Parts: sequence; structure tokens; C-alpha cells
Amino acid sequence: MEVIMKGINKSFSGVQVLKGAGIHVKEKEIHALMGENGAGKSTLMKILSGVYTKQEGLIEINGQEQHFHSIKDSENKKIAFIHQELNVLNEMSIVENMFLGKEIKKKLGLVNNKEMTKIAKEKLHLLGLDVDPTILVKDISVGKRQLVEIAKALLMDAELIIMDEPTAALTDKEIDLLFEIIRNLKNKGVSFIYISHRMEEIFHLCDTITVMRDGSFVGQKDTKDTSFDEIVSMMVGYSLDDRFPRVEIDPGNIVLSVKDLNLNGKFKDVSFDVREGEILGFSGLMGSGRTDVMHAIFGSIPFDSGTISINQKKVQINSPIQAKKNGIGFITEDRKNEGLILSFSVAENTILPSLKNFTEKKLIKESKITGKVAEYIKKLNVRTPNQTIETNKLSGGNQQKIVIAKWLMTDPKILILDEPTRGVDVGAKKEIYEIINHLKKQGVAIIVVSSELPEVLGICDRIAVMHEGVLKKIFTRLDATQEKIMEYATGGGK
Amino acid sequence: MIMARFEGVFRKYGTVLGLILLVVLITIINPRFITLDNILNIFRQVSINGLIAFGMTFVILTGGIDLSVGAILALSGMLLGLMIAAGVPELIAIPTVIIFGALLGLFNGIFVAKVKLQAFIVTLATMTMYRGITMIISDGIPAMGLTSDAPILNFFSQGSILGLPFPMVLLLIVFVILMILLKYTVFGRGVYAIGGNEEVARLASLPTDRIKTMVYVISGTMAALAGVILTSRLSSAQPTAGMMFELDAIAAVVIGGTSLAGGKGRLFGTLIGVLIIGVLNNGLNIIGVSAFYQQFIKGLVILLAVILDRKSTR
Amino acid sequence: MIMARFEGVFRKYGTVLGLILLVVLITIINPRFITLDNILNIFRQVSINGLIAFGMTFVILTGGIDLSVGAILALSGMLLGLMIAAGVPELIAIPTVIIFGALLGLFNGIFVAKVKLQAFIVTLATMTMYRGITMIISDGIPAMGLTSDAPILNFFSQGSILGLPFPMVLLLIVFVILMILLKYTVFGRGVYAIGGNEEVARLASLPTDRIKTMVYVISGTMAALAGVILTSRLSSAQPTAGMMFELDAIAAVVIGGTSLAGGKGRLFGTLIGVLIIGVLNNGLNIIGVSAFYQQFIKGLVILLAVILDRKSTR
Amino acid sequence: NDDEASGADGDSIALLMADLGNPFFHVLRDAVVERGEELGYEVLVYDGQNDASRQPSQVEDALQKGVSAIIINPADESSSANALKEAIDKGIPVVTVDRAVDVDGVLSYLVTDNLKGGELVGKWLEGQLPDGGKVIHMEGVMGTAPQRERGGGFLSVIDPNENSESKFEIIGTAVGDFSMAPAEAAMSDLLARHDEIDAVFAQNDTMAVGIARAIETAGRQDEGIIIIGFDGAKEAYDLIEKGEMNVTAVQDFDFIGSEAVNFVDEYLKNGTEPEDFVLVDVYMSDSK
Ligand SMILES: Nc1ncnc2c1ncn2[C@@H]1O[C@H](COP(=O)(O)OP(=O)(O)OP(=O)(O)O)[C@@H](O)[C@H]1O
Ligand SMILES: Nc1ncnc2c1ncn2[C@@H]1O[C@H](COP(=O)(O)OP(=O)(O)OP(=O)(O)O)[C@@H](O)[C@H]1O
Ligand SMILES: [Mg+2]
Ligand SMILES: [Mg+2]
Repeated sequence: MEVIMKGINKSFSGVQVLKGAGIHVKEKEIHALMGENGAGKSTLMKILSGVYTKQEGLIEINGQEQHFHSIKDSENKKIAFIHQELNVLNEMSIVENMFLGKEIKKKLGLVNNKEMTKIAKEKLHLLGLDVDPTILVKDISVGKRQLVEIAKALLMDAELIIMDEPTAALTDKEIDLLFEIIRNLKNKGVSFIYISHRMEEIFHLCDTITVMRDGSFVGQKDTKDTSFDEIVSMMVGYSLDDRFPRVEIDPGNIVLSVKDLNLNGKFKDVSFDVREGEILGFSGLMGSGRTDVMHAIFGSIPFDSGTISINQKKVQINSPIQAKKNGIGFITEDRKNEGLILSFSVAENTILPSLKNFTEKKLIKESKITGKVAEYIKKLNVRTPNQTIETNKLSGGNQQKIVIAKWLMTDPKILILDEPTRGVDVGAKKEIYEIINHLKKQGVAIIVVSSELPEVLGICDRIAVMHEGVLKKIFTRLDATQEKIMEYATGGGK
Repeated sequence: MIMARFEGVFRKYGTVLGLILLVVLITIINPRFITLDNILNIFRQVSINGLIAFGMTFVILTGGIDLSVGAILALSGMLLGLMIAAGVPELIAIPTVIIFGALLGLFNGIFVAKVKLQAFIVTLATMTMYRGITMIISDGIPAMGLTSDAPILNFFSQGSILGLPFPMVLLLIVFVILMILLKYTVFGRGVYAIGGNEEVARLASLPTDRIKTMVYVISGTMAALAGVILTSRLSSAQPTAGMMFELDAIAAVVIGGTSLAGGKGRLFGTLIGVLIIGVLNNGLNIIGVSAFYQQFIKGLVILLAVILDRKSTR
Repeated sequence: MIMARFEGVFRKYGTVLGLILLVVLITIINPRFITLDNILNIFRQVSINGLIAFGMTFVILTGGIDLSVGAILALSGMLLGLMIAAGVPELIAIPTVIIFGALLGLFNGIFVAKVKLQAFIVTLATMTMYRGITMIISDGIPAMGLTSDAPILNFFSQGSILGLPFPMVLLLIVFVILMILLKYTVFGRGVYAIGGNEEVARLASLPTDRIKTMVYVISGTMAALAGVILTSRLSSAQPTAGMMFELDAIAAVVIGGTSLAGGKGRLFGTLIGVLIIGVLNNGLNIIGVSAFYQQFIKGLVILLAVILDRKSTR
Repeated sequence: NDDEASGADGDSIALLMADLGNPFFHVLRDAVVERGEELGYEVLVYDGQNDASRQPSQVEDALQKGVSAIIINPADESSSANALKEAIDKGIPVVTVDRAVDVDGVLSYLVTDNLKGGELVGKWLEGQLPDGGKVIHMEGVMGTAPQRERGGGFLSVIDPNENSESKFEIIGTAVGDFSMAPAEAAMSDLLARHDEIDAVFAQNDTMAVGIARAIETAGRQDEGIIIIGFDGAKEAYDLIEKGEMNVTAVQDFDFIGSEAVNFVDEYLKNGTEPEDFVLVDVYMSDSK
């Protein structure tokens, strides 16, 4: 399928989000769409799939102009869209999710569960997912949920598949499989639009790259004729010399010490230390239990046994309240469900854990808040029109910075960051690394949980590797390589 | 193994255990409770709350609520009474009021789905409006003696099929139809999907507005059908009928394990919830608990039932 | 410019426009409506629903609901009546029942926050239980003639300060206190945060369980305070007092623009909502609309008010 | 008299009914409205919807509206006392019907003697069943005055705990809330529980009708269960005529209503003060 979008304009309540955006996808092509957070990639794709209607511009499919008014219209043209957010219903089964709105019916209009289950099984098998399709989605891992979404698109016999950050929650193994499937489908004539903030992936998979900035089309390049640096500078408007800045300082005393932490079914005998001014990375496959360990340390889930010491003193942490009292901050991985109240303003979100600091005689002083929030907006270089805008109006990278600002304001001695750059563009990623480095210089003990190996290797001083709830090995930076980490992460090593 | 399977059933149907406990307890106190006569009596009595609660289940599964069901019952019952009293043939009058109930539901549905107002406040407002209309059209006076010349209407409460009271048979037939609708049709999937996450349902190109409207139509239809049974049962249409029925229906749905947040629940649970409330009402009378204590005990049992359900589904 | 600012006010306080419209309309039909006497009269009348609705606003802001307020009002009113009738000094009796109301709210709060049951069903169950207890302790008999020897209790409804009826003064004082609590304390911010996203609030180290419990305590306290005023107003404690008061309070909160989903809304809106309902009740009487039509119109106006609010906040 | 557009400020009477949801009270309302209009008054009817807390507001609203007299059917003895006091202080005549209000200065009150009515029912039943029998007592909305008084009067005769000479046994008490559906449901339960029932006393006719229907549904209409209602409503007479009910204790609302208007009229026109207390007896009747 050949798709041409040209001169697309779109505004939301007066704010112009797309101005002259476009893309030209050829038949049998994997076409990357790149741009900073908030550049308008998802919005452009929502227009192509009929979720939004464009205000101006041209959409042409195989040479024919199209006017999509609903999702059905685009589905009829064989366009499938895997959205950026997981769009699955946790309380429904895999097969129910896959066929939602497209159920196969028997005579009498009743749904044909048998047939659908059979087909679902086949499609899932193609994706290397051999689960019973009748189990509930809430009982499978987040990565598998993403695969269910992809299977949904396969059902449609689509001729164009749009994937908006499909790999954000997948393991490397799953990603490899996905890429193989994408290539196979391409060879059968399917075109793809692929959105991702992972540069390595783009160069590995895609034939062509379209870059957009601030809602406009910037340029199109063939992958073989371009470079990381060129694409990055097209995206951000300047060149980014060092993707992983680091600072070297000597770590101080042990601040956090975790010993033999256990939670049945989640993790086992986890022990490690973190020092002042040190960044400890946590690597591992999705679902290896890293997040659960962090929640246990933070008191937001209970654990069975083990001890946590801070500055060599054993502490009891049963709730985030106590964690904060002990100087721990926690930037959670799921920004939408755990990090931000999306309907609240930037300021309201930022001050949430440190509300008490803004009171005088128990009453909150608005004036104190405004100043402090402004200071952090500046410090973290958050791009937002003002403090009172709802956070759901911000781009992903800027939302992430708000979550970080929230905990920085509490002056933590220990800061845990769980997937701090997931879904964040390259420019913002670097800014986040710089914030982390700044904290490191101030002597904060830092834990970074990340599934992106280049990131872990780039910024951490030591790297802990987990596999199925067990902490297999802690590397120093100099010992660590991608290969060694993967070996331990997949259960190898000794 | 057997123990585990046993546990599985209770985890799935937590309140079944509650119902059994309740029945055993009441039977121990007064064995007359468990006579065939009384069991049929209970089924006859729960048919009204049952029908309303079935409709309410659809509404709640989408994440909505319908406070107007009692008022719809009263209004359609009164309309039926006035029509019968005015000599309209019952074969015309009965279907007419059921369609009328559907239309009252449609009115709710439009405000919820199209105007996008909160279901609670829409149905609270229409509850008041429908009750007002009932008073206006009846002048506050009941229509009496309706079944004497209306054998079909009379059959709705007094009739029996194969020895089972007709209201019970009707309840079970409606149960089966609605269960098929909910479990085996595209519409039913849509109901769950909207309650689970309306945005996801919309992106799956489901006709979310239409489905949301429809659940109120179903609820209205069920309330009107319940109104026909009540009118038949009392042989009269009372302008103040159905007061607080909405609360009993919602209680039944929630006791049955359906989440008020939507997206999760089953019609079978509602049936159990309806039976728990029915057994409780009847049982307290059979035991002869004084009226003052009945209320307290009813509240307590509802609370316990929900705690039991929660413990078992954890 | 001015137009735009004007529009801004209405976008923010959509229902203020509704209230003004209503007042103008009623005044045109019967100018007696707008006399000082009648305005004070309205404030005296709305004080009871107002207090309850203020408490309800806290609960709804956290995403909860409290159906037991009418029952708490009745139970604490009855307790007050029994104590006064038994000769307990009113200076002891009045604070006692207000604390008692707080405890009834605490009971609700524990089941919602700690046992983690749905607020709707918890308060539906406790509503029934509290009503049952009211019946049991009173034996169904009202306590009468309470204010004859209780000047302070009498002052709660008959007294006035600077020419303003005491219930009105009390309403406004409570309004100011609760507004400060909601807008300028850590607790108040927590109330909004929990309604916005409870998990986020918990992970931000807010004491979510305590805050959730507290809102029910506030709601219970307000209901008990309203119970004191009603008891004073009626000079008697009725076992069946406060029936359906929960619905009026919820309606006021929602008309005032607070979302039943929680996290969004303001106390000032609730005050406007309370006044709309109060003006409506009073106005329809002043105009002399017949009783049966009053219900219909009331429902219609609530629906219109909510539509207006929605249009303006879009 | 400043004549406003609404015209309601002329000679108008406010009639405050406790609960128009109960059709029997329509008799009272109709009597007042009819007599009032005969005498040239506009009668403004307020419905308390069975909620004692509404009436004080309605009294206040009526005063704001500027009525010349108030006839009130109070929900209970004290709720509207403060509000009515205000009216009396303004020189507006207040007549209470069917129930007294605990306030000085009421022009008159005309009342059905519910307590005595309950006793009358008990005595009537004694006459029917001199050897006693098994009795079911269906109560109205708990806590309301008619429930307490009718029930109290009845039990003072029938309940062996209160009257040692009674040969009756109260085998079941249930609450029918003065309305048909709950009474019918509760009666169904009691029918399932008891094989032998001699008589049922329903505290109003609406409940009696529901009880008769429950007996019919259970197929026990031939057991000769005596059904006694209270009020003297049309539907009761209809059932009595068909032989499905036995008797009702009649409150003479026609008389009470028109007499109340007469009192007001006399007072407004001539300043004549009527008797301040008119007790209207209940009588048992089995035909209109
Ligand atoms: N429904 C909406 N209402 C208002 N503004 C919106 C809406 N949807 C998107 N925007 C705004 O439009 C801009 C583009 O958003 P979009 O989601 O398309 O960015 P993106 O390129 O996909 O970013 P990311 O890489 O973070 O996913 C952002 O500034 C966003 O805040
Ligand atoms: N939101 C969720 N709902 C259900 N299960 C989840 C959720 N998040 C994680 N899991 C599952 O819980 C288990 C432990 O995951 P945990 O998050 O601790 O591991 P992780 O190494 O941090 O991986 P991830 O990066 O996927 O979070 C895994 O099986 C994971 O798939
Ligand atoms: Mg995007
Ligand atoms: Mg994780």
C-alpha cells in the first residue's frame, strides 16, 4: 500500500499541533517516523487511522484521495494501528481482546468462540506466544499484552500497519521475533509505519526515515544514506555530541544496604549495597522482578523477609510514607498509572510528596509553591507553557521530568529510578542523564532500573543483573559488556 | 484436588457460599422455611427485584447506574392500570407499557451516551421526573381491581407453568436470554469493553454510544416488565410503587460480585444476589424477627456478603 | 475583554448562571420571592442539606459516595432527642451526638479505606443498619417537645445573629472552615489527589487510607450537625427523619460541578448546588405550583442545571 | 390586599397535607378544596410526601406567599410547631386536622381518634371471635403516629400481654409501610409460615387490599380469614362487597375537611371562634 499525507494541519482547542505534517510510505516498505516527544507523531497517525479528522491537507492511498471520518473507515482500507498506550482490557480474555469489535459470528448472530479461539491461537503462535487464549489479559505480563495487541493487527490482514512504540515493553527476544514477523509481512507486500525512540532499532529495521519537528515535516532519508547524528540533529535542531554523558567521582559510604530480601513468587534473596554518589544499574529481562524489588524497598508492596539498612542502621519501611521519611525517592516505571495524576496541573503534581514543606502554621501558602515549582521547571528544563496546565497536555518526556521533579523536591538521599527514559526522546533522555549525574555529584545514592542496555552501560557505575527474581551478578562498569549482561539476564553465567 | 476444585467454585462464586449459609441458618431456626411452598413463594417474590437487577447489571457493567428503575416501574405500572381501567385490551396494553418502559430507558440513555452526563445524576433527575409524571397522570389515585377482567394480566402473577409460578418461569427465561445476550453476542462483549475502558472500546471501533444507550433501554424494559408483574400481583397500580427498588437492585448486583466501576461481573452473580436479598426478607419474616431488628440485620448481612465475596475473590 | 472575563466566570461557575436564571424567573412570576424575609427563609431551609452536601463533597472528591448520611442524621437526632428527654444537659448532649456522628462516619470509613469495599455498598448497608438502630433505640417513637427546656438546642434553629438566622450563620461558618481545610491544607490536597488517582497519591507518600477514612468522618459529623439543626427545627426527633436526604445532597454536589469520579470539583459549587435546590423547592411553593408538578419540574431543572454546567465547562 | 398577578394573595387557604401519596387522604383534600371553593377561597395544596421535615418549610413558604389561613394535616405533633407559631403570631388562623400540633393559639383541631379506632377494631374482633383466635398485625410506617396509635389501641385489646383477658394470640407482626406491595409480600411470607390464621388487622385499607390479594395468590381465600382495614377507602368497600374483606374502621374525612373550612370561614368573616377541639369518632363499616 502506498500512502501519501501532505500538508496536514490539526489543532486542539486553539493550539495548533500539526502544521504541514506529512509522510510518504511506499509499498513493501518499513518506514520510520521520528521526532521529539510532542512532535506530533501519534497525532499524525491518529489522523491516518480515522481516530481524529484532519483540518487541512491531503491523504492519498494508492493514488486515491481519502476522507476518513471514523476508525471503521480506515479499517475498511486495511489500515491497522497499534497504539502507543496499551489498549487491552485486563478483565477480558486474550481472544476477546483480539476480536473486540470484529467478532466472528455464527448463524443467529451469536459469537463463534471456538473458531475465534482457534484463530487466536494460530496468530499468537506466529508471535511465539503459546498461551491459552482464553485466559484473562490481566494474568499475562505487560510484554505479552503488547504481543496480543500486535496479534490483533495481524488478524485484520492489514496492508498498512502502524506501530507506535511497540517495543517499549518487550524483551529483546520478543523484539527479535517481532522484527522477523515484520520483515516477513513486508515481503508479502505489507507496509509499515514504525515509531520508536530507540535509535538502534530504527537503523536495524527500517528502510526509510521521516523526521518531524514541532508538528511539521522536516525531511525524509533512506536509512542506508544517513547516520544517527544526522537524524538526531534533524529531530532536535542541533547536534547531540554525547548521548551518554558521565561524571566520574569516587563513591562515598554505603547508604543503602539490602540483605536477603524475599517475596514469594517475585524475588529471592536479593542483596546489594549502594554508596553515596554512586549509580547502581539494574538490568534484566522484563518481568525479572526488578520493579518488585524496588517497590519492596520503597514500602509500597510488603515483602516476606530480609533487611533494609540505611547508613548502617536497620530500618522498618512499611509504607511510602516511611520510605520518604528515610530519604528514599522513587520514580516509578508507569508514569500514567503511578507517576502522575494526569488531570492535575504541573504544579499540583510536582508538590504532591512534599506538600508539608509548603505549609505555614499548617496552612498551604500558594506563593511558596509557585516559586519552588518554577525553580524546578527551570532546573530540569521542562518544556511547558505554564505551571497550571494539566499534565496530560505535556509530551511524554516532559511528563517524565515532572515525575523526577516531584521527587527531587523532597531532597532524597536515595533515589530509585525505574525505567526513567521509557518513551522519552533522545534529547530529553540526555537531559535526564544530566539530572541524574548532577544528583550523583551531590552525593545521592542512585538506582537506575533500565531495560535499555546502552543506557545502563552508558551511565551506571555498577550493574546488577536479575533473572527470574534472583540477583545473578553485580558487574563493575569496566567488566560489563552487552554480551555478558545478556548472558546472565537470560539465566546463563555462573 | 477435590478440595481445590471446591475452592475454585467459591472463589468464582463467592456469594453462593453466602446464600447457602443463609439458607442453612434460617432452616435451622425454622424448618418451615425450606418447604416447597415457601421456596416457590420466594421465587415469586424475587422475580420483580430480579428482573430489575438483571437490567441494572447491564448498566453497571458499562460503568453506569440507573436510579430511575423504581420510577419507571411505577410509571409503566400506572399506565398499564389506567389503560386496563379505560378498557384497552390487555394484549395491547401490556406490550405497550413494556415498549413505553424501553422509551423511558432510551431517554436516560440519550442523556448519558450522547449528552455525556453522569449516569447517576441523569437517572436521579429522571427518577424525580418520572415519579412526577406518575402522580400527574394518576392524580395520585391507584387503579384498582385490574385483574378481574384481565386473565392474561392476572396470569403474570397467579399463573403457573409445570407447577412453577409464572413470575419464576419468566425470571428464568429472561435470565437465559440476557445471559446469551451478554456472553455470546457482539453487543455483550461491547458492554464489558465499555466498562473496562471506554477509550479502548472506541478505538476498537465499537459503537460505544449505541451500546451505552441500549443498556438503559434494557434496564427500562426490565423495569416496565417488573411493573407489569407487580401490577398483576397487586391487581392494582399504585402511584408510589417501587420506592427504593433501585437500591435493592443495585445491592443485588453488587452482592453478586459485579463491580460498580464496570467491566467486571456476571449475570449469574446477580441472580445469587437477588436470591440472598429475597431469602433474607422472607427468612426474617418466617423466623419472626421483629421489624426493628430486620432492618439492622439486613444491612449487616449485605455488608457480610460483600466482605465474603471480596475475601473469596482475592 | 470584559465579555471574555464574564465568560470565564461562567465557564468556571457554570451553575451560578443557572441559579441566577432561576431566581430571575421565579421573581418575575411572583415578586414576593425576592423579599429579605424569604431569602433568609431559604437560607434557613437549605442549611440542613447544605451541611450534608458539604461533607458529601469531601467524600465524592475522593471518588467515594456516602448513602448513609440521612440515616446518620436520623440516628444522631434520635440520640439527641432521647438524651434531652432523659434530662441530659444540652451542653453535653449536643457535642456528644456530633462526636457520635463522627464515629458512625468512622465506621463507614474503615470499611471503605481499610477493608477496601466499594463505598456505595458499604454506605448502603450501613444506611440500613443505622436506620435499624434508630428504630431499635427509639422503639419507633419520636421524641417530642424537645426545645421547650433546651434554649441552646432551640437556638440552633430559632436563634439569630446580627439579624441572620443561626442555621444560616452556622452554614456559612462551616463553609469557610471546610473550604480552608480543602484548599489550604495537606489533607485537602490529599482528598483531591486520591480522587485523581489513588495509586499515584499512595506512591507520593500520602496517607491515603487515613485521608479516605477522614472524609467519611467529616461526612458523618456534618450529617450529625444537620441532625441537631433538624431536631431543633422540628423540636422533635423523628425515627424516620432524613429519608432520601442523601439524594438531595448528592444532587447538590453534582449540580455544583463536582465529578462523581472524584478529583475534580469545589465546595463553592456545592453551595450553589444547594441553593439551586433550595430556591427551587421554595420558589415552586411561592409560585404555587401544584404538588404533583413540583416533582416533575424539580427533576427537569436538575437535568437542565447539569447540562448547563457541562456546556459551560467544555 | 395588594392584588398581585398570581391572584394568590386574595383570600386563600393553604392546605398542608402530610402525604398525598396515600390516596385515602385525597378524601380529606377534596373535602377541603370543595368546601373552600364553595365559600370563595382559593385553596393551595401542599404535599408533605410523608416526610415530617418538609412541613415547616411549607408553612414558611405559605406565609411568604401571604395566605389568609392555614389548614394543616400535620405529619406529627411537633415538627411544624415552630413554623405554625410564627403564623399564629402574625394573626393567621390555623386549623389542624387529623392530628394535633403542640403549639398554643390554634383555632381548632379536628381529629380522628386513632387510638380509640384501634381499640374499636379490637373490640369488633372480639365480638366476631368470642373464643379468640390467631391474629396477624400488619403495621404501617414505623414511627408514624397512626402506626403507633392504631396499633397501640388494637393491641391494648387483643394482645394477651396487655390485656390478660384476651383469648387471642398474635402469631405474626410485619411491616407493610402503609402501602400495598410490602404488605402483600410480608403477608405471603406469613402465609407460608402459618397454616392457621383467623384474622388480619391492617393499619390501613391499602395494606388490607394487598393482604387480600396475597391470600388469594396463596389459594387460601376459602379459609375464612377475617381481614380488617382502617380508613374507609373506596377500595376497601369494593373488596368487602366482593366478600374478600370484612370490615374497615372509618375515619370521617368528608366531615373533618368541610368543617375545618367552615371554622376558618366563620373566623375570617365574623371573628367567631369555634370549639378548639373536635374529636371525630371512628366507626366500623362494611358498606359505603
Ligand atoms: N487530545 C489532545 N488535546 C490537546 N492536545 C493534544 C491532544 N493530543 C495531543 N496533543 C498535543 O499535541 C502534541 C503532539 O502530541 P503527540 O502525542 O502527537 O506527540 P508524539 O510525537 O507522539 O510524542 P511522544 O513521542 O511523546 O509520543 C503534544 O504537544 C500534545 O500535548
Ligand atoms: N502492571 C502489571 N500488571 C500485572 N503484572 C505485571 C505488571 N507489571 C509487571 N507485572 C509482572 O510482574 C512480574 C514481575 O515484574 P517486575 O515489574 O517486578 O519485573 P521487571 O524486571 O521490573 O520487569 P518490567 O520491566 O516489566 O517491570 C512480571 O511477570 C511482570 O510481567
Ligand atoms: Mg506518541
Ligand atoms: Mg520494571
